[in-house]
Amino acid sequence: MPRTQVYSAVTERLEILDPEGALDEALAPVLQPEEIRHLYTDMVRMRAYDSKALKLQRQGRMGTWPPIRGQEAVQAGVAHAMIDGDWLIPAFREHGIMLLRGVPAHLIYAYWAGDERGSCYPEDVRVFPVAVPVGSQWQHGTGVGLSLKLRGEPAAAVAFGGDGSTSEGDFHEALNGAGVFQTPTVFVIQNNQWAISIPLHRQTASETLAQKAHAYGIPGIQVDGNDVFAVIAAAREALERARSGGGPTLIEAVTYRLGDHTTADDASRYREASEVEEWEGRDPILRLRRYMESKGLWDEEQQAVLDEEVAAWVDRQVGNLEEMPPQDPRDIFTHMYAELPPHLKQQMEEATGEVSS
Amino acid sequence: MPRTQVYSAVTERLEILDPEGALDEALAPVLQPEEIRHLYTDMVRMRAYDSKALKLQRQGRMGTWPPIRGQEAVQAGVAHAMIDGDWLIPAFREHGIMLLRGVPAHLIYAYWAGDERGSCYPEDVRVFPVAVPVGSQWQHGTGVGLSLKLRGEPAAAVAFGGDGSTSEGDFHEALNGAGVFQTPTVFVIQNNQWAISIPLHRQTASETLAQKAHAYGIPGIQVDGNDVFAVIAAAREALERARSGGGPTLIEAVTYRLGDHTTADDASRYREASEVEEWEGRDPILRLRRYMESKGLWDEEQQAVLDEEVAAWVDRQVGNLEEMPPQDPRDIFTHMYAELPPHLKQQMEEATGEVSS
Amino acid sequence: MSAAGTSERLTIAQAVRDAMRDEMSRDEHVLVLGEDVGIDGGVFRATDGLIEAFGPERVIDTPLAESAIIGMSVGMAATGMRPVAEIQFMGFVYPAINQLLGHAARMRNRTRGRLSVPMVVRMPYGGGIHPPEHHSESYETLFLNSPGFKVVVPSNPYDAKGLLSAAIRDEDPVLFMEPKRIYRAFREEVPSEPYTVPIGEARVVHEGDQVTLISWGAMVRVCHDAADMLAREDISAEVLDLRTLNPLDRDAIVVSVTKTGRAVVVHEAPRTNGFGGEIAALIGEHCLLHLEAPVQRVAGWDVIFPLAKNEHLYLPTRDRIAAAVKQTLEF
Amino acid sequence: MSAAGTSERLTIAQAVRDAMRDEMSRDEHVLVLGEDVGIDGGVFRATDGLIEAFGPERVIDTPLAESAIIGMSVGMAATGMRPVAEIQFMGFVYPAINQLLGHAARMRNRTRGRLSVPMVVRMPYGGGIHPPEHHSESYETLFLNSPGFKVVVPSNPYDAKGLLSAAIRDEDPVLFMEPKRIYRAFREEVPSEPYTVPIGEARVVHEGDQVTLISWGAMVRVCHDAADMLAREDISAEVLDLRTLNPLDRDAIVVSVTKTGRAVVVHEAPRTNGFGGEIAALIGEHCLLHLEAPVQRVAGWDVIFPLAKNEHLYLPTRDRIAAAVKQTLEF
Ligand SMILES: Cc1ncc(C[n+]2csc(CCOP(=O)(O)OP(=O)(O)O)c2C)c(N)n1
Ligand SMILES: Cc1ncc(C[n+]2csc(CCOP(=O)(O)OP(=O)(O)O)c2C)c(N)n1
Ligand SMILES: [Mg+2]
Ligand SMILES: [Mg+2]
Repeated sequence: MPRTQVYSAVTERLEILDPEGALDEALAPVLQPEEIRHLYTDMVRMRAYDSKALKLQRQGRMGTWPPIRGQEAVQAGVAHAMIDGDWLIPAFREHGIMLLRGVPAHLIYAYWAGDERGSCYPEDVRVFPVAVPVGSQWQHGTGVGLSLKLRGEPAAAVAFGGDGSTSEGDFHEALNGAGVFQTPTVFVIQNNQWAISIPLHRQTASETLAQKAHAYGIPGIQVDGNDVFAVIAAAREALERARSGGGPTLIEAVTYRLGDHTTADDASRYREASEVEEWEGRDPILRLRRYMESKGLWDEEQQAVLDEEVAAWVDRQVGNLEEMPPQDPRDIFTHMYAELPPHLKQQMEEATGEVSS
Repeated sequence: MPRTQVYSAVTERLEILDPEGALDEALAPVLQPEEIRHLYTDMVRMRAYDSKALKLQRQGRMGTWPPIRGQEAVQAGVAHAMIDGDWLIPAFREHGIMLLRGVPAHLIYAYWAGDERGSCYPEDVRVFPVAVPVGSQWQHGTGVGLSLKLRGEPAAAVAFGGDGSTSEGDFHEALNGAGVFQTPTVFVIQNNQWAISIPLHRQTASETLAQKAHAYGIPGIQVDGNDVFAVIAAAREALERARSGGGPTLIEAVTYRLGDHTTADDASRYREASEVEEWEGRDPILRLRRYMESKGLWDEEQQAVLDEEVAAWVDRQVGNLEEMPPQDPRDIFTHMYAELPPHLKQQMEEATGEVSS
Repeated sequence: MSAAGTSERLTIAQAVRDAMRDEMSRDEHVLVLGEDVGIDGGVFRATDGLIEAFGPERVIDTPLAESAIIGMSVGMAATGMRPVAEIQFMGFVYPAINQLLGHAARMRNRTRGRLSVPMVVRMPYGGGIHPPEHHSESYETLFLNSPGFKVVVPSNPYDAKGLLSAAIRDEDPVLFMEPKRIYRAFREEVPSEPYTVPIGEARVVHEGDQVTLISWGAMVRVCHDAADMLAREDISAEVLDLRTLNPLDRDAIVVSVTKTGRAVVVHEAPRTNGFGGEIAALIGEHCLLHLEAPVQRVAGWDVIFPLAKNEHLYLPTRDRIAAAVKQTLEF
Repeated sequence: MSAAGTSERLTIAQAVRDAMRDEMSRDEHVLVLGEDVGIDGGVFRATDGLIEAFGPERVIDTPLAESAIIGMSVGMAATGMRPVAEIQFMGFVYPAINQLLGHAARMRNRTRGRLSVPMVVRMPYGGGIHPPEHHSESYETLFLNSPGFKVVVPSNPYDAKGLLSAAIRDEDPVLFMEPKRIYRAFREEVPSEPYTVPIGEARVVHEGDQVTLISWGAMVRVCHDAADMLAREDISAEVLDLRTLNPLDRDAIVVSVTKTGRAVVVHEAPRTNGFGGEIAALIGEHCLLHLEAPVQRVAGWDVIFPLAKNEHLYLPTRDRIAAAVKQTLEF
């Protein structure tokens, strides 16, 4: 046959909980009321934690901070589907899921306040440090996946990145490698519509980001990223496939960055207030609360208790941050190599000699 | 709807002339007998030119040479669809199409013999020099396309690369950029099944290379790369679309590298003789000749005349190569910048002083 | 270089923007591209207003891909355009190195002059603004041991405008490093009309005769402060602003050090194999018999640029420079 | 480092292969990955036989993507594996620079020791084999002004095996540069059993007292030839093989130059801002009063490495080195 079809591509989108809080029972993941309340609590906690960082920044007690407001459902949902052995490889806007994977909250604050100790997580926490070079972390996701596979660990690597990061060559190489080596890696794109001032349609001409999976012969799916149930369903499916030898998956979670890119950015320079309002209406936290209330799983009173508990928790984290002892100036030298080489020892003495004088 | 299709598309393969020389009249591009004989002549010339280089290499008169044997139809077909204003951006296995786009034959020999003057093409030849870093040239294809578009020239950029080059991040960034800026660029993959010792299925898990176009929202098509008519049909369609503002296209031309990777390689280390034989049976030149003979467009006699003419032409090219005057040792300094900076002038005197002594 | 006619008090960031505006008006082939250079005006506002003035075809917001920004620029520059590409921070130049050093720097020589790449690559560099990781680096040496790029680093608004205009008119690729730390630190009178400052010429910004402080970019002011402080102790330091690192104004260095007999090189990049080593080597080659003391290097330590809280431990300071000067005097 | 027991006459390429074989047998976490390292045995046969011995799970042919080779290795090394990655030619390391210097070199410091990257990156470097463009470069300075990588360069089979084993056992990322020009140039007795040569120690390979020739890798033999030639003219040159460029054995350099009072540094990379500049600067800092003449640098010119026909114009030769030595003697 002269003109034949050699490939046919279909990409699906999953939605379970609509903005009004109505649930598609058929597709809903199995979750106990306790779990649902827990998910909701996690998301409320993330938001309070994020808002506090912005306050600290305005007070000069925090460095540049990339807010996660609006992206809580993606992070809570994926975390919910992860197990102990899984590794998380974040980009830089994953504070929420990092918290849920065991990174002490005050360390994340410390990191963004400009203290490297903030990336020294406890031994048992399987989380990579923040990766600032956009897209570079995708490759680590493939490598960690291959590492788990070679060692026969029934666990997966979960790598995160933004819509903009899909334009970097590293995204391509990472997913292509994951396809070739069939690594247990789940690639989660937080498509929050913007890369600083660049909207998605200036980032790529493809209709969806999920369809990029077709280039690598791996499954890809788009989910409503403000719908925590859809995120959990997609993440569970992908993670179970990964852990059982089924290879990698690309998940595009469609969400929105409600805040500025970072505290150094002014989003009003490049986007319409109306667009932001529209997305405020799709708030992932509000949506879950509506659902819980409709099911009698939540009420004003519980909310009040939670708000208080969370506020206190956040204050404790700030307390922990401020109780961190000052860094030893030698730290910038002593962690460069397993053993301090002679020339660094000499430079360290020069440097710290000055400091103490 | 909860689980919806957000993307669906297909990838097609085009075949017009089958290995036995039978033509699909319905799809065949309009070509006069003279044009067909011309295409055939070009392909025969390429092969003779390539074989001669291998001989020269064995005689120590040529450096490392990447043979094109088996890939003549892709190069003759795409060249046939190009017009004067179009730019060609080759990788390193495009001697055939470079010849057809006007690069003097002895210069290509000179380049691979280790003489930079071999990349100094005549002013009116719109061909980029060989790009050795695999995949890097794809980006130039997008840039040249954008340059043509911004200046309003009704021309296209045609970038070539191999199957292996599709694994490099630059391939991804180039096609993504071409999609975003809708550049008049045609990306031609010479899928010759191998990247040195790596077979295509170890290079990517995608069933075809053409389907990678889905990641960029641009058209992609697979053609039988040993079928010069299919190549012409696909290239014409893509080039006309490009020149008329329709944006970029990805063409996967499925062919085979009948020779070693280069004269420094021994393909028998990593692939079966049987596979090579199988592909010898799909020889693009033989195929076209069968068709021409069946249509009475070609016979033994014409072949004899052509073989003689081509052999003489190739010898003239070797003659031209050997008549090139020796390089001026200063050349390695004088072309670094538009003007020779003081420190280089000093180094040049040091270096050439030595040489002349 | 005339400073006649009207002038305005501009910051370095504004001077950079004006140079692009002037050159885009002068030559329709000049275009600006990079991440967020359009409606956002660049994260440091260095392209502020350009898209309004010249439109999205000449002020191009690109996808988030540094190799593409440079690779596309190579394709454009080799076919008649004059791209001025921005890499948002020098710390993000790595993904583009293959296109920068593997192609842009080589095209003219590779084709024996048939194709050339008249392109400028602007990048904010250096420390002092307390940002996250990868936002404070000085990677000039990437371009100094590997030939093909001219490397220019202004230290003040006047030079910023004149050198950038010269870079955009240059027929070869130019790396234009912008000292982000002093983008807005001060204003200077800058001529309103277009002018150029020649590439390849250093400048003595402070006369002295006991020691030569050799530096560039943001460190020039720190050297200036050190010289002022030393002056109060009757130590006379000359401050040489290299302005261009390639081609290097060797004569200016040799003349000054031959006069003073002592030199201290100051830069932000780590000490080992930094450009300070090259300068010290050159001084050794050309001034050995005039040297009263070993050339001192005050540079970053051989460590990763620290996050905000430890930045002060890393960057050369007035006091470190002064101490080095005294070492050369006490040698 | 014992050379007891049996030994074989091996080339550098074979010694490299044996080191990988030994370390893979010793530690199941060691794996080899790169382009064509499997069934093809590497384009220089440096991984010949490994896939047959250890299988495709530990000898991994990767897709054609250098950033992926290193990026995946970072992910693997940080989670318990010990990847030995091959970059087919050093000229193709550019696409991997972001992963090498942006991540591998930084992970330990970034996480204050929580994660580390015990990985070796092997790459054939240097000229002399008349290949196409990008196949002859020496890019060591990419890793010398930017900290985090140890940089090792053997000049003979014994060191090649011992240094590579040491590199694979090292807890930090190591760049292992292999002098492709002498991969098969000669054979040497190499102990059959595993051994290590310590990283960070230079070695005097030829004693002398009038001038010190400082070099590494393929240039060591050229220095040796120069020393032999000079000896016939009664000029006594000491040849120092650095073997490791970071951490640098400064003491060995200072001791030798303090003795001889003269130094010539020899490397293949371009002269400007090459590692020779750093060495000259160090000598100036530590031996100024012992220096009888300026340190000479015999290096590549500040040009793109020429194609085959002009390679001889670029590479340092015995005669260029001898001429430089005489300049230091006649100063
Ligand atoms: C390689 C690289 N280039 C540029 C930057 C500067 N930068 C930081 S975040 C960002 C946008 C990222 O967009 P996206 O991937 O969508 O993530 P988001 O910020 O939306 O979470 C840019 C350009 C960087 N950090 N790394
Ligand atoms: C960036 C880079 N990495 C590695 C190489 C070495 N190399 C040259 S050609 C080649 C294989 C290319 O395969 P493909 O793209 O399929 O082209 P083909 O040789 O089949 O025409 C490799 C690995 C290179 N030239 N550039
Ligand atoms: Mg985004
Ligand atoms: Mg191929």
